[in-house]
Amino acid sequence: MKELRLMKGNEAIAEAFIRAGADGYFGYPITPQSEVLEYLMAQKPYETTGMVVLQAESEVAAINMVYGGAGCGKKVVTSSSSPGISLKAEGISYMAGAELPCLVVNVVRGGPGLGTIQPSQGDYFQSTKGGGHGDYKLIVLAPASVQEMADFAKLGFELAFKYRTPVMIQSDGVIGQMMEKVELFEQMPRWTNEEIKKISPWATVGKTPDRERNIITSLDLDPARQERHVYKLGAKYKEIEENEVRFEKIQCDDAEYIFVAYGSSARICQKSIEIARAKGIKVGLLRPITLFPFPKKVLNKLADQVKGMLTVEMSLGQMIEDVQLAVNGKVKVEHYGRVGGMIPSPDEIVAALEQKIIGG
Amino acid sequence: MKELRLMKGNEAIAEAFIRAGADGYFGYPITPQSEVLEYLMAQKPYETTGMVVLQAESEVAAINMVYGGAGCGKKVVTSSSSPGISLKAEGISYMAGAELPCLVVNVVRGGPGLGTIQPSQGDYFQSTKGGGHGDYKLIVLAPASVQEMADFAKLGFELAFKYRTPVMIQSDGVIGQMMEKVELFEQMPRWTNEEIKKISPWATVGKTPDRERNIITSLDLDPARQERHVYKLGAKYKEIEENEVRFEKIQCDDAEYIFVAYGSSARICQKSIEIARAKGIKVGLLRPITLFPFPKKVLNKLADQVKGMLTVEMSLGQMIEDVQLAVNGKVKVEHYGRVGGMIPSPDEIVAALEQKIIGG
Amino acid sequence: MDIKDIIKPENLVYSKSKLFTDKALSYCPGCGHGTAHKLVLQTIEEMGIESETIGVAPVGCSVLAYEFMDIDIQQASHGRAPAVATAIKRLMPEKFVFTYQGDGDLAAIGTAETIHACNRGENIVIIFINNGIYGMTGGQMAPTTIAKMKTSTSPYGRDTAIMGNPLKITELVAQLPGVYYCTRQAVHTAAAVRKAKKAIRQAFENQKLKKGLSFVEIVSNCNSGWKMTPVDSNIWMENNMFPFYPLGDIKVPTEK
Amino acid sequence: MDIKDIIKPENLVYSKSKLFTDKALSYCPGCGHGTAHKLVLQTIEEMGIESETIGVAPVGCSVLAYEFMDIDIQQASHGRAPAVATAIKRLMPEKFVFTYQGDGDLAAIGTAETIHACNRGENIVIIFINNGIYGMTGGQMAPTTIAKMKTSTSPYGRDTAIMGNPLKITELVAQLPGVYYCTRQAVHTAAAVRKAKKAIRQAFENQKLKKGLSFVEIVSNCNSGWKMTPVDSNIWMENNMFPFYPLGDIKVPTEK
Amino acid sequence: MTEEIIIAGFGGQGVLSMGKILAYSGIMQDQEVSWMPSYGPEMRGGTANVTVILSDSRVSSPILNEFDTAIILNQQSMDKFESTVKKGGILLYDSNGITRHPQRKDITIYRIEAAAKASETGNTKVFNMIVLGAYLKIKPIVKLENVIKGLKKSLPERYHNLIPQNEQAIQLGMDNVKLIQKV
Amino acid sequence: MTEEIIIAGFGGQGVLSMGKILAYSGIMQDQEVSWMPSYGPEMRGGTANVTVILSDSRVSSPILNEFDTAIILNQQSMDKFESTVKKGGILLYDSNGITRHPQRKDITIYRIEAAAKASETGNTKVFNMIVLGAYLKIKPIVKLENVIKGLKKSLPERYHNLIPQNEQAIQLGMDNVKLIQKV
Amino acid sequence: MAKIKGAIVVEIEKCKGCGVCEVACPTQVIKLHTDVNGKGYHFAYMENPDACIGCANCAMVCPDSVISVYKMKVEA
Amino acid sequence: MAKIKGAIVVEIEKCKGCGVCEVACPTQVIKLHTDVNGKGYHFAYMENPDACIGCANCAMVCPDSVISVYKMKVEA
Ligand SMILES: Cc1ncc(C[n+]2csc(CCOP(=O)(O)OP(=O)(O)O)c2C)c(N)n1
Ligand SMILES: Cc1ncc(C[n+]2csc(CCOP(=O)(O)OP(=O)(O)O)c2C)c(N)n1
Ligand code: SF4
Ligand code: SF4
Ligand code: SF4
Ligand code: SF4
Ligand code: SF4
Ligand code: SF4
Ligand SMILES: [Mg+2]
Ligand SMILES: [Mg+2]
Repeated sequence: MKELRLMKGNEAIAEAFIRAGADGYFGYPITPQSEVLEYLMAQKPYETTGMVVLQAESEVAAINMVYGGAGCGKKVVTSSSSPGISLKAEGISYMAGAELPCLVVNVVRGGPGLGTIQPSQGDYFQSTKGGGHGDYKLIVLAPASVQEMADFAKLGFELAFKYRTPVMIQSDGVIGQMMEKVELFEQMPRWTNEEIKKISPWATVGKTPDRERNIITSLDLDPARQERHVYKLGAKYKEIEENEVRFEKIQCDDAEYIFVAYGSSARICQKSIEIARAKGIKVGLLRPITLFPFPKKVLNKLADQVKGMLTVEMSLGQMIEDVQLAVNGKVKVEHYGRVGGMIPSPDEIVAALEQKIIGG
Repeated sequence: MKELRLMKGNEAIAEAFIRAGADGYFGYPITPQSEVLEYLMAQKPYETTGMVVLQAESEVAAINMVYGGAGCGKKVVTSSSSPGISLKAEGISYMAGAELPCLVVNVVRGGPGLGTIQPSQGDYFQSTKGGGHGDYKLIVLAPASVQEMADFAKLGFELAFKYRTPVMIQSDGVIGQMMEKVELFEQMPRWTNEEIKKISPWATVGKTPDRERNIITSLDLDPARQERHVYKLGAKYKEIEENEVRFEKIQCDDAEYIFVAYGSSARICQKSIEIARAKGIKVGLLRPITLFPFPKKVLNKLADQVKGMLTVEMSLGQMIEDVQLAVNGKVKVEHYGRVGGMIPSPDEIVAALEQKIIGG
Repeated sequence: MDIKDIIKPENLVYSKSKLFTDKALSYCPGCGHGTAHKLVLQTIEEMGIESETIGVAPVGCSVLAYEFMDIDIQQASHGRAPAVATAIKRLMPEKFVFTYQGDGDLAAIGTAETIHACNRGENIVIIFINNGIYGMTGGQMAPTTIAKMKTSTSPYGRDTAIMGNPLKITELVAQLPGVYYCTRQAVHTAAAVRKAKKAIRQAFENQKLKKGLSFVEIVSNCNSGWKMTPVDSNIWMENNMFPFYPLGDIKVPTEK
Repeated sequence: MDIKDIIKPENLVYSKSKLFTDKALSYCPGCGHGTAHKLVLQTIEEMGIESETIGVAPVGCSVLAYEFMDIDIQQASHGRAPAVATAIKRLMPEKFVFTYQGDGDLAAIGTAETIHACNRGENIVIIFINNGIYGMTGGQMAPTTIAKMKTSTSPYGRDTAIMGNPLKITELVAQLPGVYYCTRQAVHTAAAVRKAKKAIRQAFENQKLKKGLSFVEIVSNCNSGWKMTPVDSNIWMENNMFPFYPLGDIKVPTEK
Repeated sequence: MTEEIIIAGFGGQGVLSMGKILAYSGIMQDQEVSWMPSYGPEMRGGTANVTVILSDSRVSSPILNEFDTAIILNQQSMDKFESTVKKGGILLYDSNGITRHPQRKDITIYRIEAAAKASETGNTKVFNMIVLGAYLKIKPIVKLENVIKGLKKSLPERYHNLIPQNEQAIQLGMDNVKLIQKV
Repeated sequence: MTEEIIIAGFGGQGVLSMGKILAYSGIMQDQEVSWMPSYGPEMRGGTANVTVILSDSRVSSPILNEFDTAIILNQQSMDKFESTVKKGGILLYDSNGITRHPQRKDITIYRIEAAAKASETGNTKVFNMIVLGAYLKIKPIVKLENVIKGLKKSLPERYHNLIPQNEQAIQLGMDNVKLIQKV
Repeated sequence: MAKIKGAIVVEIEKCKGCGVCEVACPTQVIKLHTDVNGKGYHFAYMENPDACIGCANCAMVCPDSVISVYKMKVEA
Repeated sequence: MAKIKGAIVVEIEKCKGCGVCEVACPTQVIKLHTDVNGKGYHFAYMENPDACIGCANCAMVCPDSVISVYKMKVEA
C-alpha cells in the first residue's frame, strides 16, 4: 500500500523527487520554498538512492547545474521562488533551446522586486509567456494540493523526458507551506547508465565508438539551420498543446457562470462555489492544471454555455488574457484578484462575481 | 540647425544618450549591440558632459548599477541583447517595484538560448508580458529606424521620469546594425543636483535636515501595504495605457487588409505594401510604436473596417496575441514570421497575406 | 548617593545614536546586526556626514536596515549591493557610500559583484557581517559556514567534502590592488566594539581621502540560526569562528 | 636524399590528433585557441579516455569547440561552465570532466561560478584561455586586459583608475583549498607547448586520482582583437602579458 | 462535519506543532485535513498562527477569514482574530499576557490558564498540550487515542518517551478549561 | 529614383566602407539612404556584405532579396548573390579569385580588375575605391563631388590627406571598367 | 578621594532580554528581571546599582541600543 | 655518421598562413608562399627542405594542426 503522510507541499515535492528517482537537485535558499532543500539535506538521499543534492552559490549557478545534469540525461530539478526564477531566466531559455528535460519549481511569492514572501500568483506571465528570451514554451503544471505537489514531480519528469523540454511546476506560498495528507507513490529506481543511453541517446555521457559525438547546445550561427531548429521547437509546442492539456471541471454541468482559477486560488474558489450555490448562484470552476498548454478548447466550449467567466488570480490579472484568447469574444470575462501577498477570501470572490459578472 | 549624420542604430542611440543628458551608462558587451558601449568609450563623454560610462562585469551587475544610479534620480541606461536581457530580469523587476526610471535597450537576436546573433523579434513576450517576476509592466518603445533609435532615447527618458518606471527600447539586429541618416537633437545639459532634487524628490542623494530620509526599495513585508503598492503600480499602468499609446498608420485609409508589424518587420512590410498594391491588393500597415501600451483601440476600430489582419513578426507569433485581444474576435488575425535570424522578404509577406488572409 | 543624582543630562556618557530612527530593531534578541548598525551610525554621526551618505542594504536580515537608519538608503537585490554602490559613488563622487551585507549576500550569490567592485577599487566602504549562516531565510548553510557546523541545509554538520570549504572571502579580496584597507572585527564584547568602531571610522576616512575600497568584516552571531542563546552564541563564536576567522587587520595602508 | 623517402608512414613523428573532427577550426589565423584545443585532445587521446570525457565549452570564440573536438561536449551559458561541469562530474563521478573557458567568460560574468567551483574543490579540470580581451564579440576589454592596453571598449588604453585593475584570477583561485593544482602556461613556442601539454596532462591525472580541482591558465594571443599579425601578437604577448602574468606553476601538490 | 480552527500566539508557544498534532489526529480517524501556517521572518520573536481544518469531505480553501474556533494565546492575536470567530462560534484563550479580554457577545468563550498550569507542572514545554486538552474538552472532534497516534506521528521517534507527559498535560487542560460566556 | 545595391566580398576588402562612402554620397545630394551589413563572427576571415539603398523617397525595407546592382568581389559572393540581381539589372565583379564567372544571360555584366590595378598602383588599400569608380562609371547615381564630400564625412580628419589618392583610384576604376555582357 | 560612580537607564519596553549586557558588565551590575515587558522579554535592570562604574561596556554591546550610561565623579 | 633528416607536410588548403610555424622553425625551413590557397591565405611550405631536422617545433605551434612531421636517421 502507498504511504500516507501529513506533509508540507515543499516537503512532499522534495520527497517525491527522491521517489521519482531523481538524480540531482540543485538549489539556493529562498522563502517560501527553502524547505525543499532542507528536507532533502535532512533525508540525505545521496546515501540511499544516490541522488545528488547540492546547495549552489546562487540561482544562476543552480539552473546551470541543472543544465549540465540534464545534458547527461539525468533527472534533475531545481526549485526557487519568484526573484530566483527571474535569475534563472537565461538558463531556462538555454535549456528550452538545447531541448533539455528538467523540472523547475517556482513557489511563487509576491512581486515585483523583493516584494513580499507571502503567496502570490504574479508569475503567470513569466512562466507561460516566457521569462527568458526567444521563442520557447515551458510545460507549466499548477498543483492545487500537497498531493499534487508530490504527483506532479513524477508527472513533470515524465513530460520533460517525453518532450525533451523543461517543465515548470508553478506553485505558491500557500501550497508550499500548507500541510495536507498525501499518499506517496512508491520509490522508483534511478535510471541506470544503460537505461539512460536508451532513453536519452542524445545525452553527453562519453562518446563511445558506436556513435557520433553528442553535443548539447542552443547555438546555431547559421540562420537557416537555426530557423529549422526553432520551427521544430514550435512544432513540439503545438504537439504539447494537442496532447497535454490538463484541467479539472468542478460543478460545471449546470453552471451559468464559471470561475477560472488555478493553484491555491482554485482551492479558495471551491469554497466560493459552496457560498454562491447556497445563495442560488449556479457557478462552477474550471481549474487549469496545465497553464501551458492552456485549456483553450474546453473554455471555448464552456463559453457557449455560460453567461460570464470570472478569473480569480492572486495577481493584477494575467491568466485572464489566455481566457480571453480562448473564448475569443464569445462571453464576458472579468478578473478578480488580490496582490502583494494578500489572499482573496471565498466570500469576496462571490461578491466580485455578483458585481462584475452577474450585475455588471 | 540640427546635425545630420550617417550612423548605425547602435551608434545613434549611444550618441543620443549623451545628448539627452544621460548621467550614466552601464553595460556588458554582446552582439549585436556592442557598438553602443564602444561608441561611448570612444566619445569619452565623461570628459565632456561628465556622463559616466562603465563596462560592468556582467549584465546582472550592469542592471544593478542602473538601479543604484536611478535611485539617485540620475538618468541612467543599460543596453544588451536577448540572453543579457534575461539576466537582467530580476533587476528590471526590482526597478519596476521600486518605481525607478531608467532605460533598458534590447537589440534583440535570435533565441532561445545562445541562439544566433542575427536579428529577431522573439523577445516580444519577454518585454511586454514580464520577463521578470511579479505584476509589472515596462513601457516598451519599438524603433523602426536609426532616427527613432536616437529620438526614443530622449523620449524614453521623458517617459521613464514622467511615470517613474523603467522603459525598454526594443530594437533588433537590423535596426542596431544598419546605417541611415539621422538628425541629431541638440545636446541637453545634464541635470544639476538642484534640478534632481526638484524633479525626483524621492531620490537618495543624502538626507538633508529639511526632509525625511529617502528609501529605495521594492520590499514590503506587510501584505496590506504591499497590496496597496501593487495596486498603485496597476493604476500607473492603466494611466500609461490611457496616455501613451503610440503607433503609425500607413496607407490604412482605404485598406481592406492590415499588416500589423513593428520595428524592422514594419520596414519590410512597407515594401510589401508597395508590392501588394501594385497587384491591386489594398493593404495598409499598423505599426505599434509602443508595444506596451499596445494600440488596442485603433486596432479594434480597424477591425470594423478591414477583412483581415496579418501580424508580421520575426518570431513564432507573439504580438499576435495582443492583436487578437484587441480585436476580440471581430476579424481574422493570422501570423506570418521567420525565426532563427532569418528575415522575411517583402514578397513572401505578400504571399502570406494572400494565402492566410485573402485566400484563407 | 542616589541614582537619580547620577542620571542627569550632564552626566550622560553613552546613549543611542541620533541617527537611529524610532523604529525598534527587528533583529532577534542579542543579534550582532544591531550593534554593527550602531557603529556605522555613530561613525556617520561623528563625521557629520549624514546628509552626504547613501547606504546600500542587502537582502538578508539587514534588508530592513533602512527602517532603522535615519539616512538615505537603497535596498539592493540579493548580492548586488557592490554594483549598486559602484553606480551611486561614480555618479555622486562627492558623497559617502557604503554597503552593509551578510555573508550569503556578499560571498555566495554576490561573489562576482564583490570581487569586481573590490578589484576596480571603487571608493566605497563595504561592511560585511559574517555570521556563518543565512539568518534571514531560516538558518541555511552559507559559504562561510565553518566545517562540521550544523545548519538547516547541513543538518548533520557541514561536510566539506560534499558541500565545499568555508570561504575566506575577506582574505581573497585583500589580495586585490583596488582594496586599500581590509580588516576583520567583532562586536560581541566592549573591547571588540571599540576596535570595530575604529575600523569603521578608518574605512570612512579612507573614502574621504579617495583611497579606494575599504572592507570591514564583522564576525557576528546568529543565535537564532545557530539555535543557541545569545550569550552562548557569543561564546561559541569565540571558540569556533575566531580560530578560523582570526580577528585583526588583513591589509593596512602602507603609506602613512 | 629525396623528401619522399622521409615522408613515409613509419617516419611520422607528429600529426594532428585523431580526436579532432574534420571541420576546419573557425579561429583566426595564428590564434592560440587551436593550439590549446590540440593539447587537450592529445592528452585525452594519450590517456585513452575519450569515451569517458565530457567537455564544457564556454561562450567566447571557443563556443564552437564542440565542432572541432570529437568527444561529447556541452556548451554552457556565458560564464557558467564551472557550474555545468560541477553537475556533470557529481552526477557521473567516474567520468572526466573539463571546462574550456576564455577570460571574459571565466573572470568577468563567471567569477562567482569559478570561485565557488574552485572553492568546493570540484574534481574537474578548468582550462582557462587568457588572451586579455573579449575575442568573440570583437575585441572589448576583459577583466584581464592589462593596464594601458587598447581594446574596442578602452580605445585610448585601459585606464585602471576608471576601468579597474587587471584581475589575476588565477592567483586568487590558487588560494582556495579546493584547488589542488594551479599553473600558468602559454602555447606560442614549441617549448611553451611542451610545458603546457605537461600541465594539462598533470591536471587530468589529478582528476583521475580524485585530487580536486586543477586549474590551467594559458596566456594566449588574440591577434584579431589586438589588431596585430599573429607573429607580432606573440612577441607583444611575451613583452607585455608575461611580465604581468608570469608563466609557471602557482600551486603544486605538496604531497608526492 | 467540518471544523475550522485558527490557533494564534507567540512564536515559541508551540502553536504550529499543536496544529500539526490536531491535523495528524484527524488523519488517524480518516478525516481530510489542512494545516496552513503564517510564515516568514516576521515570525522572528513575533506572532505565529496556523489555520487547521478537519473535515469529513475534501477541504476546499485552506485559508479562511472566519473560523468555528479561535484559540488565542497572546494579546496581538486577540486583537487580530477575535473578530474572525463565526457567530455562535468558540473562542478559547489563555489570559496570561492578555490586557484586553474578549468582548464579543455572540460567541462562546472559554479560558484556559495554560501558562500558569504549565509552570505549575514545572515543564513549560507542555503548555500547548494543555491548551489542546482544553480545546478537546470543548470540542471532542478527535478521539484521545487518535491524538496519541497523531503525537507519535508528528514527534521524532527519540521523543516518544515524552508522550505520557503530553497525555497528562492534555488531561490537565481538559480538567481546567473554564466556560466564561455561553451563547 | 531608387537604387538597391549589394556589395559582397571578403572581410578586409573594404566592402563595408565602400558602402558607407556610397551612402554618405547619397546624403550629400539629399537622398534617403540605408546601409545594412552582414555582421557577426562568421565575418572573421569570412565573407562580408552590405546592402546599400539610395532613394529619392523614404527607404522602406533595408533588407532585400533582389538588387538593381550586385558588386561581387569573391567566389563565395558570386555563388550567393549572382541570382539576386533583378532581371535586367547589373552585376559588377572583380575576376581575381573567381573560379566560376557569372552565367546569367538576363543581366548586364561588367568586370573591373581592381585587385590587379590596386597592386599596380602599389597601394592595395585603394582597392575598394577602384571598384567604386567602376560602379559610378556604370551608374553615375551620385556626383563625384558628393562622393568626395562623402569620403570626407566617413574618414576621420587625420586621414583627409588620403582623399586625393582615393579620388585617383576612383578615376582609375572609371577608366578601366569593362562591359562583358549587355542585355 | 574622588570616585567614579555610574548608572544606566534601560528602555525597558525596547529591551529584548538577550543578556549580552549582563555578561559584559565588569562589576556584575546587571541582571535580567523575572518580570517580562510588553513583548514578553525579561528585561535588563541594575541589580547592583552601587557597583556601576559607568564604563559603558553594557551599552556598547547592547544590540538594541537601549542602554544609556551616566557617569559622575563623587568625593568619597 | 648517422644524421637526422626531417620533412613536413602542410595541408595547404587548411593552412591559414599565420606564419607562426615560420618563426618557430630553428633551421628556417619554412616560408609562406607568394601564392594563396582557396581561402586566400599564403600557405606555408618548406623553402629549405634540406635544413629540416624533424624537430616538430613547427607542428607543435601550428594552431590549426595542419603540419605533419616526418623524421628518419640517415647515414651521412
Ligand atoms: C535572488 C534571491 N535569492 C534568494 C533570496 C532569499 N534570501 C533572502 S536573504 C538570504 C540569505 C541571507 O543570508 P546572509 O546574507 O548571510 O544575511 P543574514 O540574514 O545572515 O544577515 C537569502 C538566500 C532572495 N531574496 N533573492
Ligand atoms: C549573457 C551573455 N552576455 C554576453 C554575451 C556576449 N559574449 C559572447 S562571447 C563574450 C566574451 C568572450 O570573451 P572571452 O571569454 O575572453 O573569450 P575569447 O573570445 O576571448 O576566447 C561575450 C561578452 C553572451 N553571449 N551572453
Ligand atoms: S536570524 Fe540571525 S542574523 Fe537574523 S536577526 Fe536573528 S540572530 Fe540576527
Ligand atoms: S578573435 Fe581572437 S581569440 Fe577569437 S579566434 Fe580570433 S584571434 Fe582567436
Ligand atoms: S556602565 Fe559598566 S559598570 Fe555600569 S552597568 Fe554598564 S557595564 Fe556595568
Ligand atoms: S543587551 Fe540590551 S537588549 Fe540585551 S538584555 Fe541588555 S539591555 Fe536588553
Ligand atoms: S602555423 Fe600552421 S596555419 Fe600557420 S602558417 Fe604554419 S602551417 Fe599554416
Ligand atoms: S620539423 Fe623542425 S626543422 Fe623541420 S620544419 Fe618543422 S620546425 Fe623546422
Ligand atoms: Mg549571514
Ligand atoms: Mg578572451
